[in-house]
Amino acid sequence: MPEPLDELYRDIIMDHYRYPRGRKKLENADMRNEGQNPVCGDEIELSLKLDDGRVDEVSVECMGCAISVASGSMLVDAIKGKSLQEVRRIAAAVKAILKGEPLPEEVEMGDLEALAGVKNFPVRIKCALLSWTTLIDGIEALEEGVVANVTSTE
Amino acid sequence: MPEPLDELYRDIIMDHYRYPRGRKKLENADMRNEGQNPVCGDEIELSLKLDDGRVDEVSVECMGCAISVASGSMLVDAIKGKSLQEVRRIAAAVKAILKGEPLPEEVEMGDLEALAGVKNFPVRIKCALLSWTTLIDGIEALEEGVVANVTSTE
Amino acid sequence: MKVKEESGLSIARAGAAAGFDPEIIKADFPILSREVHGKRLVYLDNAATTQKPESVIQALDDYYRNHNANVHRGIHTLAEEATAAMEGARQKVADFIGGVKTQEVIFTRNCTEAINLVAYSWGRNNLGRGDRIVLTEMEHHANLVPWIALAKRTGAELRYIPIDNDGYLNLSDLNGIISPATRILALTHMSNVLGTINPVEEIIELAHRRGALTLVDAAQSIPHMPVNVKDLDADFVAFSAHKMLGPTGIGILYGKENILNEMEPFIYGGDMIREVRFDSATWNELPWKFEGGTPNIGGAAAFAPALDYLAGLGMDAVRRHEIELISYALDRLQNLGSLRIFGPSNPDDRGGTISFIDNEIHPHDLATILDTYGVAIRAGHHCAQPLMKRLGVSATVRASFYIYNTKDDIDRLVEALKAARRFFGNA
Amino acid sequence: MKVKEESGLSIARAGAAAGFDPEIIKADFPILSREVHGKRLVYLDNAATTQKPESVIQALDDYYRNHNANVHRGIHTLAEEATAAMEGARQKVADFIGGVKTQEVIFTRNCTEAINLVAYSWGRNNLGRGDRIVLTEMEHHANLVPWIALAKRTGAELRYIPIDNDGYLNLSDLNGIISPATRILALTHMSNVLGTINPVEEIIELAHRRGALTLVDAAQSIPHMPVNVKDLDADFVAFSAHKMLGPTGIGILYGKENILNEMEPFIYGGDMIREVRFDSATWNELPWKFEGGTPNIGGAAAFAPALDYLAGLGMDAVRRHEIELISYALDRLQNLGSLRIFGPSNPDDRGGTISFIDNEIHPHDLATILDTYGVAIRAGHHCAQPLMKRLGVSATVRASFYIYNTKDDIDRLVEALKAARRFFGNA
Ligand SMILES: Cc1ncc(COP(=O)(O)O)c(C=O)c1O
Ligand SMILES: Cc1ncc(COP(=O)(O)O)c(C=O)c1O
Repeated sequence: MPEPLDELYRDIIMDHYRYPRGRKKLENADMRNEGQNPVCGDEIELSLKLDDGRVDEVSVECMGCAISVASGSMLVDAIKGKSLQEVRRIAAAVKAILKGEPLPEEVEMGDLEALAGVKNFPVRIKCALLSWTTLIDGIEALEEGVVANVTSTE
Repeated sequence: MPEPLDELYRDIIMDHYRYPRGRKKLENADMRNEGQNPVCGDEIELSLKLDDGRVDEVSVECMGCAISVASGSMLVDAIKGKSLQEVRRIAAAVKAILKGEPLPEEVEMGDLEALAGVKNFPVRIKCALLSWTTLIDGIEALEEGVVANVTSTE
Repeated sequence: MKVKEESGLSIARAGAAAGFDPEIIKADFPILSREVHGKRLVYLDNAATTQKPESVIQALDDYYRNHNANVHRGIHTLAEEATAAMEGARQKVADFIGGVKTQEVIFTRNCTEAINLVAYSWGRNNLGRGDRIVLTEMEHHANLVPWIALAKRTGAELRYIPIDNDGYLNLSDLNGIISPATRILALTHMSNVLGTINPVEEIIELAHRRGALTLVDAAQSIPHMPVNVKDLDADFVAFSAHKMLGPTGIGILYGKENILNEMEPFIYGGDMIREVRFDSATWNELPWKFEGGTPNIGGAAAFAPALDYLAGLGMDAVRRHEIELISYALDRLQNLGSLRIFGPSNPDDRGGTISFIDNEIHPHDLATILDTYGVAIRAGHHCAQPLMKRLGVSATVRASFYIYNTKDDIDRLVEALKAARRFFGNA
Repeated sequence: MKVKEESGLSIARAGAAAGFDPEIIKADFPILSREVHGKRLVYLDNAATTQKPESVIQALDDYYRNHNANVHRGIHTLAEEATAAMEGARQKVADFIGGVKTQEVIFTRNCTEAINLVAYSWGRNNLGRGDRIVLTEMEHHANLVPWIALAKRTGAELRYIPIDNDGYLNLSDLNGIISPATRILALTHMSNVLGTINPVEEIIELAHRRGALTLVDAAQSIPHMPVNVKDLDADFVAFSAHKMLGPTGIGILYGKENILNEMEPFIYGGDMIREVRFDSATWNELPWKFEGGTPNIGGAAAFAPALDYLAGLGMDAVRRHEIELISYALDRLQNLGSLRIFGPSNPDDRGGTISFIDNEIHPHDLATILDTYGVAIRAGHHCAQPLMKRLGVSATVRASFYIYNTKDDIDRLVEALKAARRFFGNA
């Protein structure tokens, strides 16, 4: 198997792809956002329940490739229990990883580090970003008082 | 002076350009047609009086370059006294000259032979043709019962 | 302008004489000797755009190096040469599609713009509430979205000829769908997803009997098989140069002269006018009436040798070659056992474009993996989202062939698909 | 895709360092060493289209030889490279015109199509009876006919800012012309006939105070002088690549993001959509919302080195060079005594484009005669028929300069004009 592929489809990614976390729909979500990538047809539905300003429950239903599904699944693990500010920091760190930029020290990435291999596949970066963009847009809409939203990324 | 230019602007052409024939407007023309070349802005107004199926009087007012003015002026001389069928034959012969094709034997061209130099200047062929196209279109319209018309050539 | 007809063609012509030999043709396409990820490029994305032979690349070069000028309005030598190059290309197009008049050949940016031209110039002035536009379920967005927008604008109604599960048009209710209210029928000659070749002549005939105009999206047919526009009897035919060896940025709208004459212009500006006053304008003659502004002159000049190249091979031979490739590809892909393949299974009914999905690997992942093996295919909705929904998928993988593809290329595709399976199975 | 920035530029850069040297620049343009009728070509038809430097010709070649693929939708390596070439070119355009956002840079076929885009997408949805469109008497048909057609369609009224006898805009009644009913002001930055550079900032400011949108036809300004689109504060700016060293078939519409966002799309089809259903569609983000269908990818890729070339010279230096040439040309042409020269006599107020007529020789005859001397100029109405009427002529001769022109070229023009006089005087 060619080497960059091994880097892209690391075991952690494949595991999240095969067994995505947090697929259960949330009733009465505090935030719900749909994302789609019009270029490739990937679609995602993402909801959050908040508790005292922190992420209590997360649901991600993603119809897409291994990268977008795995990224969405890792998102579920990564943001649970975090404040919205921490969530934004993690999202920024994910972007940094995907662009191959240095990580801000304080953020602890866990499985998300596995996304590093994507940076060698520029056209796949949007796959990895879809869930995160959908998340951040949803949070921003929430802060403006909107609960359900639609995000499109190019 | 470069040689092809001498061929284009032969003395006969320059003479017709400087002293164009038949500029006098005709009252009660049997056929009137306006022609214009939208690409270059040349304009012509052409009228005929017929007598017993033959061209009795011709008027050509041409606003344009030396070639279009000269061609229009030579037209006046060339078609006077001719039947409409002969007029068509002359027009066809002019086209042949401009394309460098062999002339039909029977047509007697007179000054019109001087247009032969135009064939080496393809973009100027429409200048030489403007009056002739306007003439033929006008005759065709006349045969369909129209007296005044507008022709545009590209 | 002397287009170097001979230079790029000689090899292929020799090939054609000795029978159609894609290996020899390949040598005329510089990009095909390129490597991708250390492997010889296998280019199977021809439905998106084709590669260009040496003669086309050289014609572009020659145009800008020796003849470049603006057209039509110029008297100087370069302007004359540029005009000759462009009008010469128009003549070649007219000949290539069956000997139509040059007035009927309009240069646009691409197939998409050609269809928009009709939707705007004819559609917006001729459609209203109660009128019907008929399309099919297998249209590319280019022949879908302009009509959706037009329907919204005018109040006209959209109706679709459905497809059956084998990827053919279902013509059983054609009489009902192409009702007397139908003002235009617009359909693809060959599906860019399913590969299906539609019986357009027959459908056009019915539409004409109903008094409707007809437009054929020939983006996928004219590059791949003999098409005589007069035989089709379509009122409009649209296609793109870049899908038939030509450069990007140039497309064609063929339209019947009398219909084009009745239509409003589309793009207003220089070259398309007869006379302009401060408060009114009158239009130039066909085809220039529809070509406002400086055209893609270099693109037209370089499209001419593309047409020469295809004519040199013969479109019958091109079609035969593609049937051979599809037959082989269908066989080999079916044998993999892991794919769902869309479209007709009879090679005679389809072009050299095959869409499929792997039951376990998403099309994008497949595309990435294949790319690392040097195999270029396309994954996605192929600008046919409604068709994707109809097929019950969000995306497919699409391999599409052209004159320079070989059975060996298909073997490389199959090997890469197998490797992907191994990889996704064990990773 | 690695655009070969250095190759074509090195010579010119060296020249720029040593001061702006058109002789050195000339060497970068292969066509300029061509002969016409046995004489070295003197190309003075730059307002129609400019010639292309080696780097642009090579970028086209490189694109088709090494990277060609369709953009945006592709995952394979070539598609990625083609997309990078195209989006890289967009970034260069955004930088070149003053650092705007790439979302605000839309690729069209040419300047004409860019203006039509606004007239259709904004105009047809926002104008009605009682609304006013303001233009000037010196507009090119590209910025005239779309508005005439729009006015006819919507019932809006057209008004013109007049010109005075020196070829300047007469702004004395500007307040009356740009009435509160004015919805859009569209005017040229530099006249392609008179050479006049208009005070667009000031006029735009007034129009904005009246609540009107503004469009600047920058086809003749952006190629020839520093233009910062943000400083102009125009809502739309349109221009063509082929008039600034780039290939044919590619133009630019700059538009303010918020205004573009509010507008309907223009060309409907692939790539410009977000989601398509059988009965509805939603639009992609800027700039792609306005770029339906396969774009002129090769053209965009080759436009990038054109911008590099100009940026390498510096637009201030380009402008200074042209002022020098006009000053010289005005002098020499005036001295001939036989010409009527149009436009401002102060070189600071005009670009490097001079129109004139000979009192005795028709412009076409002059063009033909000059061509036999190897001098390429344009004769005709220059797509500005209403202006021609205003000037009381049916056609003019136009000489227009660019970076590679020299005083020697102007001497050649003057000698040829003299010879024409001799010829028409004695023939
Ligand atoms: C069937 C069909 N129609 C139209 C198009 C649009 O072609 P273009 O993008 O060149 O306008 C395509 C290609 O993408 C196509 O496959
Ligand atoms: C002032 C002006 N506007 C618009 C245009 C139209 O440019 P294009 O033909 O490239 O669309 C031109 C060039 O002919 C021009 O000089």
